[in-house]
Formats: sequence, C-alpha cells, structure tokens
Amino acid sequence: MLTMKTIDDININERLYQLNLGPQHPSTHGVLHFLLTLDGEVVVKAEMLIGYTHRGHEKMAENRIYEQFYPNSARMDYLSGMIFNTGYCEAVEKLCGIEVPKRARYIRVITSELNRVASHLLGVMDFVMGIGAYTPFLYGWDDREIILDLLETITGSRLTYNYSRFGGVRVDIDQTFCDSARRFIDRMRERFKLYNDLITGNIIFIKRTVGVGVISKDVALDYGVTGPTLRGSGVNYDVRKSEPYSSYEDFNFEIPTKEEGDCMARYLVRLAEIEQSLRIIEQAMNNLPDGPIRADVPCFITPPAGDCYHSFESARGAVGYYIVSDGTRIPYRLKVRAPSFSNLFVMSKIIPGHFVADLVAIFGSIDVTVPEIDR
Amino acid sequence: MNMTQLPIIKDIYGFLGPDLLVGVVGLLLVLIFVPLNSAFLVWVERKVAGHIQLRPGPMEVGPHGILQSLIDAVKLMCKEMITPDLADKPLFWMAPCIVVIPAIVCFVVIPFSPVMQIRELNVGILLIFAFSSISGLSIMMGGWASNNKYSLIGAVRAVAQSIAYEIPLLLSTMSVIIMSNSFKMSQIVSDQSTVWNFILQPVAAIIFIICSTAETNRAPFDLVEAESELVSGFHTEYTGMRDALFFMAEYTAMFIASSMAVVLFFGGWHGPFFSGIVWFVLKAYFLVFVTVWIRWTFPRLRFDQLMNFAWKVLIPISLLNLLVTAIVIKVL
Amino acid sequence: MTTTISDLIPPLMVAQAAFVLMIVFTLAGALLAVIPKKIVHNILGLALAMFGITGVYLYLGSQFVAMMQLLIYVGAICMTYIFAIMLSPPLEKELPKRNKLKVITATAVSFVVFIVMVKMIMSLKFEPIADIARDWSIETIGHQLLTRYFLVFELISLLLAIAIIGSIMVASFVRKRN
Amino acid sequence: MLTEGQKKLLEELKNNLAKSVPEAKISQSDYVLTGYHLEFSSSKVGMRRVAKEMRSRRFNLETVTAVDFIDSFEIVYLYFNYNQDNIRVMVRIRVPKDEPPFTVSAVYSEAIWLEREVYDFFGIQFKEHPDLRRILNPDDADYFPLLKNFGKTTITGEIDDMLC
Amino acid sequence: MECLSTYLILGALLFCIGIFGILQHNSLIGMLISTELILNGAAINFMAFNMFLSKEPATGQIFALFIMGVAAAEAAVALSIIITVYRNFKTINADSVSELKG
Amino acid sequence: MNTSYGFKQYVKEIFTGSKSLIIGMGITLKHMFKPIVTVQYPRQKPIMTPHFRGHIEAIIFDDTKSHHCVACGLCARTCPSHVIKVQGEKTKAGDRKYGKQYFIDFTKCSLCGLCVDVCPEKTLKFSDEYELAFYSRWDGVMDIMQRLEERK
Repeated sequence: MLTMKTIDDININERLYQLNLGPQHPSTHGVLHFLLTLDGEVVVKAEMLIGYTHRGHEKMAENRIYEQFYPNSARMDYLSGMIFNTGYCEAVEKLCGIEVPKRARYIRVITSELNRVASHLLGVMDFVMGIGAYTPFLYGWDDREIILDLLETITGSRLTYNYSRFGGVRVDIDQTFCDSARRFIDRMRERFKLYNDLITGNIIFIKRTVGVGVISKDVALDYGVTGPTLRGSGVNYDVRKSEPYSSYEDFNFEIPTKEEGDCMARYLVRLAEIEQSLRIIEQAMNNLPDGPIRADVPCFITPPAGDCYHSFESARGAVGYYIVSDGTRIPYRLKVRAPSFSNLFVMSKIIPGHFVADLVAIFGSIDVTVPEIDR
Repeated sequence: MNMTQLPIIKDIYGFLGPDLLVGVVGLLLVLIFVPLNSAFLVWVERKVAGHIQLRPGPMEVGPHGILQSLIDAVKLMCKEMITPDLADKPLFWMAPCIVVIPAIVCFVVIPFSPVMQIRELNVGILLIFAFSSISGLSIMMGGWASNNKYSLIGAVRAVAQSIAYEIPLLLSTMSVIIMSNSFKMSQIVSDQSTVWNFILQPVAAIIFIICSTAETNRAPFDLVEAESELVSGFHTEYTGMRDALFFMAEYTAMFIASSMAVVLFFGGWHGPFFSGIVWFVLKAYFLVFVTVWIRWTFPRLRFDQLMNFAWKVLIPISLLNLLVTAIVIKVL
Repeated sequence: MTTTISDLIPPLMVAQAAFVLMIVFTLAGALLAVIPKKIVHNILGLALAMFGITGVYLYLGSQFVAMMQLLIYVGAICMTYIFAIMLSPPLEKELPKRNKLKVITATAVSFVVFIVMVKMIMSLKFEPIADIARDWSIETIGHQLLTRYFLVFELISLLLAIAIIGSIMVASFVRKRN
Repeated sequence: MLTEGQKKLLEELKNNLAKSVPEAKISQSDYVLTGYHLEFSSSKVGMRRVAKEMRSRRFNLETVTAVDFIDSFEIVYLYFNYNQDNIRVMVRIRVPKDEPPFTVSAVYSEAIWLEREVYDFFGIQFKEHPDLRRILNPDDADYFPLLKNFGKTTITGEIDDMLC
Repeated sequence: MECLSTYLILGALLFCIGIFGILQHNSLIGMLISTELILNGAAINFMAFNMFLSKEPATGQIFALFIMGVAAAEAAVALSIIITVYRNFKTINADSVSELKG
Repeated sequence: MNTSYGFKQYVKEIFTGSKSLIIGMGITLKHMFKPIVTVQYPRQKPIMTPHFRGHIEAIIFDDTKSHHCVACGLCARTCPSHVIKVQGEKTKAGDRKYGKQYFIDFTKCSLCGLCVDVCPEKTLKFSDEYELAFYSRWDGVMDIMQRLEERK
C-alpha cells in the first residue's frame, strides 16, 4: 500500500517524522495501517491505509447464486455476523417480495440483538484495553462468552452464524434458549454496576476519555458517520427507528444519544445501547408468536430484474445492501455500504492535534472492524 | 598520610580479609537470588493476573505452574538474539548488560534482618537512588540504539518519567530521613521498632509507593512499554536473553522498590513471632503483590497526564509534607 | 583457623588495581565524551567518566560526594542531556565532516595547556599535613554547610532557582518570524 | 404509507431538482420494494448541483457506487435524511466509459473515500477529485476488478485435482 | 602512587580533554559535555586538596557539591538555550548560528 | 483537558479520584477469590450442542442401516466453495444410484450448511466433531462414506 508517492507528498520537515502504526500492531486489531506524521508525540497528519484484508466479496457475489453468498455476508463483519447475515436475507427478500413469517422475524430480532450486545461488549472492552486496562476486557469477554454459547446452541457456530435463510431462519428457538437468555439478561443488568465502578467511574479512564477525539455534529454528518459513533455526537439516528425492518416497529426502545461527541460519550452510548438491546430481547421473547419459521420459498430463488437498497443497523452503524438484479439467479451487482468505512475516514479529520496514545483511544472508541472496511 | 584509613580501602581489606566467606557467600546469594526472585515474581504476576481475570494462569509445568518461568527462561536462552541492521551495535549490546548492574548492586545495602545485610553503608539510601538512575540510562541506550521509532519514543518517555518522578520520590524519602536523622538503612529500620513510619508519614508512604511504581515503569505508569501504543516500548527490538535481562531488571527493580518501602515505611524486619528476615520478605512480597494488583486493575495514563500528575500533584504535596515534617521535628 | 585470601592477594594491591581501573574509566569516558561524532556516544562517555570519578572520590575519602556525583551527574545531568537527543539528527543521516584545522588547533592548544599544568604541578612542593583523625560523616558536611558555609548553600539555592526560572523563560522564547 | 411530511418533502424535492437539472428524469418509486422513495436519473453530468441541493436540505450521502453496464457506467449516489422525514433519494447517472463525471467530494467529505473506492474498482476517474488513488486494491494493480470483463473466477474442479 | 600529584594530573587531563572538546566540537551539546569535564577536573582538584592538605575535612567536599550544583544549573540553562536555538535556527551547530554577529 | 479549574476542584478531584481507584481495586480483589470460569480444554472437554456445525456427515437411517444418498450432486453444485465431490454407482441397471464416495475438502469448507439444506434425501447432517486438526492440507479431504462405515 505504501508507495513512494505517499511518502513524497508529505513535506518531511526536520522536526516531523513518520511512524507506521500497523499493519501489525497490538492495538490496530486486524490489519489496519496508520501512516502518522508526528511532531514529538503529537499527530500532525494521519492517513489510513486500508485494503490488507480485501477479499473481493462484491466480485464474489457476481459469480455465485444468491444462496451461495450467505457465508460471505457474515464474514464481512465477524463481530456482528448475525446482523449482516439477516440484513442480506432481508435485502434479497425485499427484492423478491417475500413475506417472512412473524415468528421468524422475532427470532431474527432476538438473535440480532444478542449479537449486537456481544459486539458492543467486545467493542467497549477493546476500547478499554487500548487505554491500558486489561482486566475489564476479560470481564467483558466473560459476558460475551455466554452470548456466544447461547447463539451456538441454535446456530451451531460462534462467529459466522449463517443462521438466516431467505424467508426465515434455519432453526427454531425453544424454551431452554429463552430461559438462558433471560438469565443472561438478569446477569448482564447486574454487571453494569461492575462496569460503572471499575471503568466508567475510574479517574484515569475519565481523564483519558473526556474531551478526547471530539467529533462534532457537523463533521459527523459531513463524513457520513453512523451508528453509536454518530449517536455519541448527538444525532438521533438509528435505522431501527427511522426505517424499521424485521419487526423493530413492534418494540419499545429508546435511542441513547450523547451531545459531547468524545470517546467517553461513544463509550456511554454503547453501554446504554446494550441496555436497550436487552429490553428489546426481553420484549421479543415475551411476545414471541407461534407459527412457521420459514416462508415457502423455492430452493433457489430467482429475483425479478430491478434493484433495491436495504439499510439496517449493525453494531457499528447503518449498513446497506444495494443489489442490482438482471432477472437471473446470479446478482448483477452487489454493493455493501460498510459503516466502518466512513467511520474510519473521519479519523483523518479528528486525529491531528492528539497524542499517539489518544489515537489508540479514539480508534477503540469508534470501534471499527477492519474486514468490514476492506470487504 | 596513611591510606588504609580510607573507607574504600577498609572495604577492600574487609572483603579480602578474614570475612571473605561472608562477602563471597553474600555475593553468590545475590547472584542466585536475583534471577530466581524475578522468575518467581513473573510467576506471581501471571498467577495474580490469572485469578483476577477469573482464569487459573500457568498450570502445566510443576505444581500450579511454578516452574513455568524457569522453562520460559530456558526457552529464551535458546532463542536467537536478533540485532537490527541499522542499530548502533555496541550500545544495543551493552544496554541489557548495564541494566542488571543496579539490580545487583542495590541488594548490597538492603537490610533483610539485623544480621543479614551485605554491607552497612552510611549512604545506603543514596546508593540505591544513585544506581537506580543508571537503569534509566540503560533504557535510554537500548531504546535509542535499536533505531526504531517505537523504542525511541519509549526511551524518551522513560527519561522524562524518571526525571519527573525522582523528585517526589526523593522528597518523600527525605521526610523519613529527617525523622531518623540518618541515611543508614538499618538505623531507619531500628527507629521503627515501636511505630512504623507508615503511621507517622502516611502521605509520604503513599507518594513513595506511587513514585516507585512509576520509577519501575509499572502500570498505570507503564508508558515506557505501553503495549497498546508503542508495541513494547524500548525493548521492542530485543529478543531472547537480552529481552529476559530487561525483564529480570524490571522485576528486580520492583522487588528493590518494595524493599525500600518496607525499610522506609513498614518497619523493615520488625514483627512478632517470626524472625526478621521472614517478616521482611513477607512485607516486601506483599507490596509487590499490591503493585501487581494495581497493574491489573487500572488503565494507563496518557503521557502529559503523567507529567501533570508528577509536577502538579505529587511534588507540591511531597514538598508540603517535607515542610510539615521539618517543622514538627523542630518544634518537638 | 580462618582462611584468609589476603595472604595470596595483598589487599593494597587490589585497592591500587581498582584505583587504576577507575582512572582508566575516567579517562576513557572523557575521551569518549569528546571524540565520537554521535552525540549519544558523547553523553554515554560522559556518564562513564562520571562513574570513574565516583570511584576516584571514594578513594578521596568521601562516600557522600561520590554518591552525589553519581546521582547528580549520571542520574540528572546525563539524563537531561539525553533529552537533547531529540535534537540530534537521526542515525541513518550522514554526520557532518570535522574541520581538520579546528581539530589540529584544539589538539595543540590543549596539549600546551596540559604541558604547562603538569610543569606547574611537578614544580610545586606540597607539604602533606600530619595524619589526623578525620570525621568522614555526612553530619559534618551538613553542619558546616548550614553554619560556616552558609553563604555557599544559599548561593547554590539561589543559582538553581534562577537557573530554573531562567531556563523556563528562555525555552518559552520563540522568535517572531517575519 | 407515506406521512404528510414525507409527501411534502418529496414534492418539493421533485420540483427543485427538476428546476436545477431540467433534463433529468425524476420519478417516485415504491419504497417497500426498492428501499428508496425518489429516483433521479440523468444521462448528463449534473451531480454537483444535485449534491448541493441535497446538502442544503440536510440530506446525507449514504453511499456512492457504480454498476458496469458494459457500454456505460451507471454511477449511483444514495442520499438519506436522517432526522427529518427519512427519505432516501437514489440518484443515478449514466456516463459513457470515457467521460467521467465531476466529484461531489467538495460538498460531502465522505465522498473522498467513497469515490476513491469507485475509482479503485471501476477505473472511473472523477474529475477534480483531490486524492484519487487506489484504496483497497494494491497500488500497483493494473486492473479494475468490478468491471464485467474482469475474469470470472470459478473454483470448480479443484477437488478433482485433489483426488488424482 | 596515590599521592596528591596523581589526582592533580588526572584533574589536569580532564581539564585538557574538556578544552579539546570545546574547541573541536561543532554541536552545542558537545561543547556542554566538554564543559562538564572541565568542571569535574576542578572538582577533583578540590577533593584532592581537601584530602591531602586541608585541616577541615568538609571544606573540599562542600566545594565539590557546589560545583555539582553549578553544573546542574548550567546544564539546565544551556539546554534551554540550545532548545531555543534549535527552534529558531533548526540546527544545533554552533558555527551556523552566526546571526548574532550582526 | 480542562485546565482552568480552581484549587477546590483540584483537591476534590484528588479525593474522588483516589476513591474511584480504591473501589476499582476492591472489585479486582473480590474477583481474585471467585472461582475460575475458563474451561481447561485438554483436561475438560466441552459438550457440543445438538446444532453444532462440525463437518458434514451422513445420517444412518434405521430402515437401511445406512445413508440415503443418491449421488444427485445437488450439494456439490450448491457449495459456495466447491469442496464436495460425490460419486455413486448403480448396483443394477435401472435401479437408483447409490452414493459410494463422498469427498469433502474440509480445509476449505465454510460450514454454511447449504448442502444440508438442499439435500433432497435429507441424508446429511453436521457432526459434533470439533477436534479436527491435520498435519497437511490433504488430510483435510475426507470421505464421509468411509467415516460412516467407521461409525457403524
């Protein structure tokens, strides 16, 4: 990625020097490459070099039938694979006009929200680890482990679930699943006290995060930031509310926002979102309707010619699948709007003037997954 | 004039004279104790970290994995020692050798018990401070000679940190020295036979512990090797046994800092039931445990906050504490 | 019967050997401090010289001054200099060539000064004082510093205070660019 | 389906866009089936005018992409307004392969990377783009992978080789 | 061997090495280092005279301490000057900083 | 960040900060005496759930005491990674084909489950085998019919 042109166009002053943070670096989880121009320890210019894990999912989609793209969808964002998987199925269902049974939609909501909790837990704890506290990270993993076990009981897998199918889901959930999920919700609500005492209240954590990496509202909108990062900047936007998909319109939940736009705000928004997700899961399980879990769809679907855009909220922001169909069994074009792509780009705007240590904190608080950026 | 009256000549006479056995045995004990102690402390660190994080830690080698660090040391010895092409080779090679010197020398003056002290020096505390500053120099050497930007940033941080934190460290020590009226470590300990200095000087004790944590580059002040920012700081480029030497120095410095705290504030060898050495080692290891415990609880400070903390919080408070101590001593 | 090694190796000889070693450290460090072109090497040479001088001070009978030498020079001054490393050009850059004329002049001048000094030292006859009991303790120094040499003490304090304030002032001074 | 506010905004948008880019074809589409409310398609380059219009109405650029229709490119801009009426506007523009459009990155900073990505995959050289380099593919790549004539990758037959 | 003149010659050697360093070094920090050597040469003299000739055991030591204090102060001031010079001239080469000549 | 605060706030910050640190240390100390939550893997083995997705394997049906594979090849065609190869043979002319060899290259399998979904005879399922490690890539190619024989 690093060419002579990249080096040349930065005026190498005697005082400034360049630091390659990544692609192999403990805190740029995944392979992300920051090319920093530093003055002492202060970042003057930051450039993100991406594409180290580019696998060409969009090209792959043009070479396989719609069903065969299932495994790819989850592999873009390995932390919220369920949400991406469900989103892809919904996009194709929209294209074909398939009506999904209500029970399946509820199950999709439950699993997606569980996945979102897991992803947020990992994101928050990874952020804390970037700041230097290792132990809370593992406490977070302890909670996340329960979700993974829970999802494993129905999907049989821990990260790349492949659970949703066109017209429904693969496996029904049963009472034991609901019971364990309820137990998890109770446990998780108690754990918030621990997180507040151990992390949120900690003076060092407050000093490290308050006022650091402020993304103002205008910048956030200009750079197309979405998800918790945007809501940390005070914009009340969540696809689940603005364009309810699955059956989110049935549930009563709030969109937590913070006005400050700094690392702390993003952290708090994520924690609050975990709480809201737990509420959604609880409501969905209480009102879980009976019925089939899969609509009657053919084994291999053939959508009509046309295009459609389906937007949904992953743990990192608004994802969009734009599918162009030419009436065959193979998509003509499939484009994924990756939220991390835009969320990462905003870093080049806000990092200058911060320390290298802050860069790690900001990167952690924006919470991107690199495979999703690279696709 | 007669040279033989000089203290250093006396030392040399003393060392080569009748009590050769004590000197040699003491030296050997130190040389064995330093690596074993650091191996043990690595194990303690991993065990404590494990249990804090709800996992068992090393379990495989020996009962509860107690031999794990020895096996690790063997592994590190077998590893290739890589020298970067553009490194400043002599300095790169020398830095890990120099970093263990203070670790060994400082043991000479630590009074483990009334009888177990290798050398009784009038300036014992000064010696420890003087030699600890050498380790900062070798960190700088290692970091600079690696010719790696991460190492250099780590080394520069180390220097700034050690300058900033040495001042409150010395100031808090001074308030104890004013009370005991001596630089002699055994004198300070025997002054605490009734009341520990921790009771009389709680502020100084806390400042001392904070500063010694910072001086030994332990979390939350481990900016020198902050792994999420600087990969591994000044020893990024070091492999094999050289890296192990840095580790050994770090853990030994931890032990020395704890021993200093025990001597200055926690009554040294004083304690009921057991003999002096048991109490001393127990107290020292407890303080080591506290530093490990702190490390696995807190996030890391940012560099400017670290500096602010030293200059704006610790130095004023320790100066105030010194002033109050001096006035109280004068008045009483 | 205790075995003594002093029969095999005379302690005085060991003391002298150590003394020579210290002097070698000092001189080698001093040369390292001026000759290499890399500033880091110079500073480390200075540190080595200071370490040697610490040893020399031990032979001159003062543990306290020796420790202070190590603490102040190695622990503080060398460290402060190392701060200035940030100003030195990076390793891979070529170092500037020495001015040959300058080196020759410097060698000549310092050599002449050295000859003159050695002549002076050799020509002077010092009368060593009679062997008297000496009090080497720090207490004496502290006592004298606050009574007889009170002015020296005050002067150091004043100097350091002025130096700190002055260096802050100077360092914060930035020339306005036109 | 549509609320009053949405209908009003859509009407306004239609009129304004028709005014600023008269030659464009603007039509309302079925949101339930396509996911967007308004479709704007044009064969002429008027992207920046549209982008400014959208920006002034507090719309956000959601994504930029392109579709390769062998003889021409269709470049797709998706605008969405977050906090008002949740209207998504699909702006398509057909450009011949040798006549790239102007960039909208002066209006939306996000477009810098999005258009870079489009360039990276389709080789569309946006005019006046500040930083048009490869982004995901290697810098020295001489291909544009999402073009339809870029080799179809199939991996069938590998298992047969294994069995031999 | 351990007589007064040994120490005096050691001091003289340090002094001369320091002078050599000051004269031949280009960079300001190098000069500063040489200054430290000169100061230490003097301090050794003080300590030696104190040991061999003085009746008061503390006098020379106090002067050695004084020199250390002066050296520390000098280092602080000189380094701040060097940093300022570097900031303004982008070099620490003494020859290049000739603007003061007028 | 905020540098302009008064002395009162400075003192207050020191105290609240120290309090928060002590609370944090209390939490970690409490956790130190809690039972461990990790599974000591080679010593303790986790039990897999019924839906666990290991490699695919053929179901043994009660009626034939064997699988029902007819070697239609639908799974091989659906597989996104093209890792399946089925060969069947007819025992006698006019009879249905019967799966003889079923190769799957497990190293490339993404465990999507499409083959299980599309199987017309419903004779495929996921195994609960999770300890699969190979010394070479070729060891990953397995014949599930052979494994079926071994299971019998």
